[in-house]
Amino acid sequence: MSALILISVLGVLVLYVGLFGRKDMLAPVGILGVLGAIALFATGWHIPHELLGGMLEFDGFSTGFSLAMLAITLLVFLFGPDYYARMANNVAEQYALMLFSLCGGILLTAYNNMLMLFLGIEVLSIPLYVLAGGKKYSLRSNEAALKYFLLGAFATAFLLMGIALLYGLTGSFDMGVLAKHIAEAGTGSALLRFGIFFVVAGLAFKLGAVPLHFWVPDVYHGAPTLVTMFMATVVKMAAIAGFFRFVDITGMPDPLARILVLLTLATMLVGNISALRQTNFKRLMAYSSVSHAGFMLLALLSDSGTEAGNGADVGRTLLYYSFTYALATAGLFILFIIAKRANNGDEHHQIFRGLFQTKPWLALCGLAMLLSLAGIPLTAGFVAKYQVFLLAIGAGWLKVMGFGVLMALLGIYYYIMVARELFMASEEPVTFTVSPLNGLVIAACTIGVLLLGIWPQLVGVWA
Amino acid sequence: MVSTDLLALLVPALPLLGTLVIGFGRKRFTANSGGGLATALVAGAFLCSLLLFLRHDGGTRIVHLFNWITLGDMNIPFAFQIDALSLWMMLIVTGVGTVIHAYSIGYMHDDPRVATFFAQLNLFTFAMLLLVMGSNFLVTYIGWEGVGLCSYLLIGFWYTNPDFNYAGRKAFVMNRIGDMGMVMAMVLLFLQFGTVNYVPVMGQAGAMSPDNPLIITATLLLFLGATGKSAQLPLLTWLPDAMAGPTPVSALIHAATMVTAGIFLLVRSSVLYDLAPYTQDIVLWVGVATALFGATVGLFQNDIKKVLAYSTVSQLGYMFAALGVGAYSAGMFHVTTHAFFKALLFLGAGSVIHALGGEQDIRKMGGLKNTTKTTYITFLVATLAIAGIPPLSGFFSKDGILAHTFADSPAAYAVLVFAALLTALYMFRLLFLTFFGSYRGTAHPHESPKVMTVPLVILAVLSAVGGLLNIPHVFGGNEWLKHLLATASEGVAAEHLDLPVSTEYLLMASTTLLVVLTIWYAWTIYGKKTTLDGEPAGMPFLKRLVARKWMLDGLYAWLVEKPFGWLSRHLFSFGEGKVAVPLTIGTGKTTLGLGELVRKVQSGNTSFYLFGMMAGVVVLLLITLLSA
Amino acid sequence: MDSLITAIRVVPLEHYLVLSFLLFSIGMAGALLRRNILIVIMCLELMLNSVNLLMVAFSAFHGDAGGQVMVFFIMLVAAAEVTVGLAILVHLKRNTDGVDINTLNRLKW
Amino acid sequence: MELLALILIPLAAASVLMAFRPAAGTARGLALASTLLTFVLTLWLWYTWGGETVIGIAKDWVPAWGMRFVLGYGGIGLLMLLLTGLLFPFIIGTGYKQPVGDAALVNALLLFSQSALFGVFMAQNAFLFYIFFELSLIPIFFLLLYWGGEHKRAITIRFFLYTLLGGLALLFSIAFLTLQTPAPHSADFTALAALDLPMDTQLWLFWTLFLAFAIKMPIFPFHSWQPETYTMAPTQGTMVLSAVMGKMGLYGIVLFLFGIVPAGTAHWQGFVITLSLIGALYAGVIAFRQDDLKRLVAYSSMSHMGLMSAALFTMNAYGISGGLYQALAHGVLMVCLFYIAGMLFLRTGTNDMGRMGGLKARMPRLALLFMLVVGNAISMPLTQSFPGEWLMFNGLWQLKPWMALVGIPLIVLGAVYMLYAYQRVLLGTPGETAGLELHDADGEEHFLLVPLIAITFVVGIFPNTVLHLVDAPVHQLLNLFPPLP
Repeated sequence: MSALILISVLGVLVLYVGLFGRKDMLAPVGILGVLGAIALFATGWHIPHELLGGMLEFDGFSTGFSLAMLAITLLVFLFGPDYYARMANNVAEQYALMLFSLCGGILLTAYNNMLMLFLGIEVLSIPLYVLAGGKKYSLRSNEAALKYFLLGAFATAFLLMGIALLYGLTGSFDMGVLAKHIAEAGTGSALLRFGIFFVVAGLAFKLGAVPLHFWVPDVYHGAPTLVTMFMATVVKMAAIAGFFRFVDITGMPDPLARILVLLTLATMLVGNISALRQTNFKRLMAYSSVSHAGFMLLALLSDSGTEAGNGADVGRTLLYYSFTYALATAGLFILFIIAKRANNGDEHHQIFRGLFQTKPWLALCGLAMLLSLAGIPLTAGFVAKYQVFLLAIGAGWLKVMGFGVLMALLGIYYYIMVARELFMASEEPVTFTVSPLNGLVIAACTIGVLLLGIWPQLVGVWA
Repeated sequence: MVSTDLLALLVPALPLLGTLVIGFGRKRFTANSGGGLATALVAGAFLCSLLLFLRHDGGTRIVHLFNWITLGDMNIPFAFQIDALSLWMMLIVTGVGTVIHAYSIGYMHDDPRVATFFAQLNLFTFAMLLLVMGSNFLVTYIGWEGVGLCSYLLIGFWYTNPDFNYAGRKAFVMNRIGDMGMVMAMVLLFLQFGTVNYVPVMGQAGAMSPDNPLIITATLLLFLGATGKSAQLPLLTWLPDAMAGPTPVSALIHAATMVTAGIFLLVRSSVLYDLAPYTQDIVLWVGVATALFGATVGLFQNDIKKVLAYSTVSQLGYMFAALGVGAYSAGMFHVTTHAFFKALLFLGAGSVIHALGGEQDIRKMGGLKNTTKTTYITFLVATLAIAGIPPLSGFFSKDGILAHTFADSPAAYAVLVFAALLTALYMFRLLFLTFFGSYRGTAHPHESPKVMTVPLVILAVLSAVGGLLNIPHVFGGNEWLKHLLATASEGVAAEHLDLPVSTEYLLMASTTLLVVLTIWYAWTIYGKKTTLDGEPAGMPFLKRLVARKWMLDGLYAWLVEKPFGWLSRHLFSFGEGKVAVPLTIGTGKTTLGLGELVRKVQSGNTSFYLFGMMAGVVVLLLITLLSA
Repeated sequence: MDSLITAIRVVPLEHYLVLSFLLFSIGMAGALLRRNILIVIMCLELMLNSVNLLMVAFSAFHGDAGGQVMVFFIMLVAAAEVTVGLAILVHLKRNTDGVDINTLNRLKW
Repeated sequence: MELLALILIPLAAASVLMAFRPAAGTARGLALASTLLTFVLTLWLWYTWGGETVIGIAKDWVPAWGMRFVLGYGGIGLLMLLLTGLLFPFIIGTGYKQPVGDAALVNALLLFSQSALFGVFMAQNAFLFYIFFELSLIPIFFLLLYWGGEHKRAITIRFFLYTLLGGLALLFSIAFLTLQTPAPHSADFTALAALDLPMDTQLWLFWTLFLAFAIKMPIFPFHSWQPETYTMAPTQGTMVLSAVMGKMGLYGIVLFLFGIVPAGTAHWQGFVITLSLIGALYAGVIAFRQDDLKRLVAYSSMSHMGLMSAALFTMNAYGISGGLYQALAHGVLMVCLFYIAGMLFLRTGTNDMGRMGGLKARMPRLALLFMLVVGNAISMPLTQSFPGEWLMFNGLWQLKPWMALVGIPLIVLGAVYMLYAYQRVLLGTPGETAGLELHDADGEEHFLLVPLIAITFVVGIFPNTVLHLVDAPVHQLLNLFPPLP
């Protein structure tokens, strides 16, 4: 709780700092605050506690996820000053909104009550609508924001409808009650089916699962790259966390399983296939995020509730997966921004050409992160996928899993295409300028990816 | 006193040594030094063999060198088997080999790559010795393949000529076709008996009942190998082409030694063949057919070496016929005498070619008996020998075969006699056209140097008196060679010829008479020719057919070579080009195309997105509800 | 208060359900079909409010206040959402004078 | 410890090359030194090997999923280690006369792959095996991408994806197998071999496993990546691929299929052997009409591989031993052939045999070397290839005579295309190459080829030196197999 408050207060604080025009202080304050929050969470480690009369429940899972999201936010902030260097004013808002959105994310990792679920999602989303439109005078930015808003609101409606129905069934917003009801009354009633269905639809939207993925490519494409990066990482993690909590507490009743299978298959297929011929890096990353959502769903699919079964493992896997995915993605986005600047604003993946010739180590970092996304051994991405495979097989989803393997192969294709660019010579000489700090961030991501790949327990140690 | 094992080791070691020394020092060796060394080494091998032979006590001695292939219960030693049979072959190989080596010094004197030639010739001798000395099928197979390779190299010795290269390749590949049988037979025998050593294999096989499928299969497969090596139907067309090689090569490899490997192999495994009458019949008739084939085609050849080549083919046919009727000793005897007179014939031919500066067409020869006297006389001796005029060696050996065949199958006998007459005919045609009449060429004939003529003389003597080795009882002989070989080969020991003496006399007399008549006939046609216009046009069909070698080459080209080339081309252009690779690439391209398609769904239109979301949700809803 | 609840309970629950579904569908249809973004936003509001209706009905029938609390939250959040939405819309209007939803098609494929 | 060294030495050398990018000479020297060091190490392992399975190092990695870092070797693994150790110095040495590109980079990549290959052949844990299995691929990917021939980009991607498809299938199977082991799960081969899987599982598991190795070797009809990759890859890359990496397939078959799903293997045996033999003949026939020397060698390699896998799947002592023995012979052969192809390319600037011919007159020594190698290629007795072939045919006949009879034409085909190639390249009269200034094989080239050819003959005359490696292990293996129907 204290951490939650700290973060929201921090947001306000940042706004004030901005008010006093201390642009240079924004990032440091933010970073300090985030570090503080991390510290608070770290102290609250291993101590499950409830808040707001059980509406929020901070257990190992939510703590771990919150920490991971904070860590990624830290990376974003570290890169922030560089990115916003050219932006004259309203920089404070950017940081503040990210922090607010982060609060929503943390709510999603810990909610125990559908009211909190709803609030979490909204608190997470609304700042993002604004952030997506961060470049006031860029049409693409506006369009992205508006699309995101419209589609988001639409999905919210679904979510709410679902919540309402479930409420109608149990007469309470408490997940525990719902779980108990399912356990006792079974899954017969139409209210339950519809309710679960609509809630899942709402969650799937945030996660960017097919068929509710339409916003992902456009918004990722249109939003300012740093925001895209934030969405692709922190928001993703929050969404999967929220999704997991819902599935886990309800203990995967049978209609839910059926929906999830379809979602999983569709997401893996569409996400990977659409990425094949994508040459705009931001959109490529968007599709890649969809496809990874698919793999996370596969893990989720194998969940059979914490009480009954492997919930804890699934949670661990999801955390590992989303965190490593976020690390690699964050690093790549920073690399992308650097390359984009070097090629005056071009966003196609050819902009990476010549990197190996001029900055070999940077290229190697990029390679490592791409391979991680592709799931090649000795990278975290590989271990993550392997865990997912293990879960899926353990839960007996052999065929779905076989399909997943094929899709993973497609995935490798488009990541390798980018990797290939990294190592090709560019037609005309390009100069990539990397500030030490950025280099540090990228290196951090790479090291993280490799370290977690070689020593996976690093994440698995909690709970 | 050198131990027997060491001697046995020396026999193949000396030629090998020659190969290495001459081969690596080929820049330094001249014809004389290199040739001299090579000859000396082979002569040394001959002496060793001779020593071994003299020491030979009629037993079988296994000289075990080391374990070659050992795996689990498989143990294949690298060992030599010293017994009468191998000793006899060693003597032939090294003896004739020595003579031909010496001859080559003169014949190849001016060739720039003479050292290489001798290295390869020595290598051949080495391989041939392994072949005959091996104590098991695999060691024999080493030599078997080795001689094949050497013959490939030596046929294509003048490698700038594509035809020669082709001939070499043809020889090797046809041998390989035979080798398939050889290998399979070895595998079969090994899996049956758990060993490939001759002694135990023959021992165990001897205990088996005759006509059992295993033995028949094995013998047939072995015979396939033999047909390849010994140029029997249907695998014989390589031998005439092999004449592309230098003449000494033709003499050594394609007349005296390598081509008799098949006969050797069958004699080695005579036990098996005695157990498989079916196979024996096949061997007999293949031999007979080949004998006839060679003789007929030989009639129409105008290249002096080609004539001899086909004659070789037909003589080999005789030998197989002998094996077919179980007359192993007769076969071996003919191998021996044939080695003498056919080597002599080739060397004589070589001498003639040498004398005419490379001319090989007998239509451009004639009247050489005055200019090249030694060659002429020796050649005459050989011709008489091969024609089977008593008391020359050929008479005895051929007669042995005929007698046995008559006892076993008169039909085969008739054909063989006919072939014998043809032999006389084409041989004397050759002789007359070459040495009689008047010279039709343009070169300036001159007798060859001593180094070439001396070998001729030696061989002439051998061809003349070689018959003494195995004089049949009817002449009060004791069939020395047969008794010798009987110690080594149960097959020979089991031989028996039950013909009344009178019949035998009759056969010999009649055959000889017919032959003499044939010779006279040949004289009338070819004896006094001064000019020669090729065969008269409008030959009858049969004649044309024979002149074209019974279309055998065409048959192969049509049945094997063309289809194979076609297959190869089309498997590549179709199988790979149209199926395998496109399938892979196609899969990839389709997937990519699909990706392009799916990507286009992202139309950018918000209403459409909203609709899509709703539609998707509804579809999901329906599916989940319906599947419930 | 109780009277209100009893008044609500006069109408059977199904009717509320159906009604709110109808509203929801109308809203959805509008959101899909209308060109003018303002109207689309209104339709979205309509969808949310249909949910509110449902919530209230349920809370009445369950005799549980939670539902009504939720309704307040929904209104709140919806207000915030719309504010943001409108702000963005204003920007769009500035940059491209027009609120036609079909103008939003720069980002595609 | 020395096992770890085998992996670390090349890795260290490669890292040094990557980091400091020394000049060509230094780079090659360093690479050569490290490979020679590893070679000596493998020889030492051979010398000290007592005939049992040695476990050098065993550390927990991720116990939860049965991932353990276990290195060790039995006779079969040792054979493969020897192969890798023996061939890499020569492959590196190739770079002296036939440089590929930036020496430091190329050698670094080669060393990376060597390190990974050592890992593959020493891994005693399926998961570890898989990791090395995939890692060995990545260096080749770059070799191809940077220094491949025409269409290199497309070919690289195709090759990479095709092989990865197999890899993923393997991963899938490993994951499945691991979960079958009693908790706490273990992916150690010992644990997996102890599994007694139900027949129906084995039936499909066989294919998911086999796919990986069939693609690696490659076996018809999974070969379509191979010819063009071998043809277009830089010589050294091709050598690694054909001489060593293909053997991962054979090794994997023995390790996984025989060790873990013997019943399934026995069930599919006939089918797979038929496939392999068809492929062998198919490739042999195709090789005859090739104009591009490298492509011809590629097809000949495929033909040999087909025979080897057929022999392995006979699942009897002769077949398996023969196949494994032949793996070594084939490795040496491939290096020789591709090196000679490289020498010819260096001089004539082409791989097209139609444009060569008549070279023997000007390059007698090269001709001699080529002839000796050809002798090995057509498995003349007393060369390395013969005992292997003899054993393999024994194995095939022992299983089903017709299999041997179908396979035996290979000895003719081999002679046909090899001698034809020899003739087209060296014999006859000079064609378009007449004008070229050609120099005969020089000292360095002899320095590289002669030892290899010497090995061919030494092993051909004393094959037991190699056979005794596989003898005992193969017989242990045979005990696993269900009685054949």
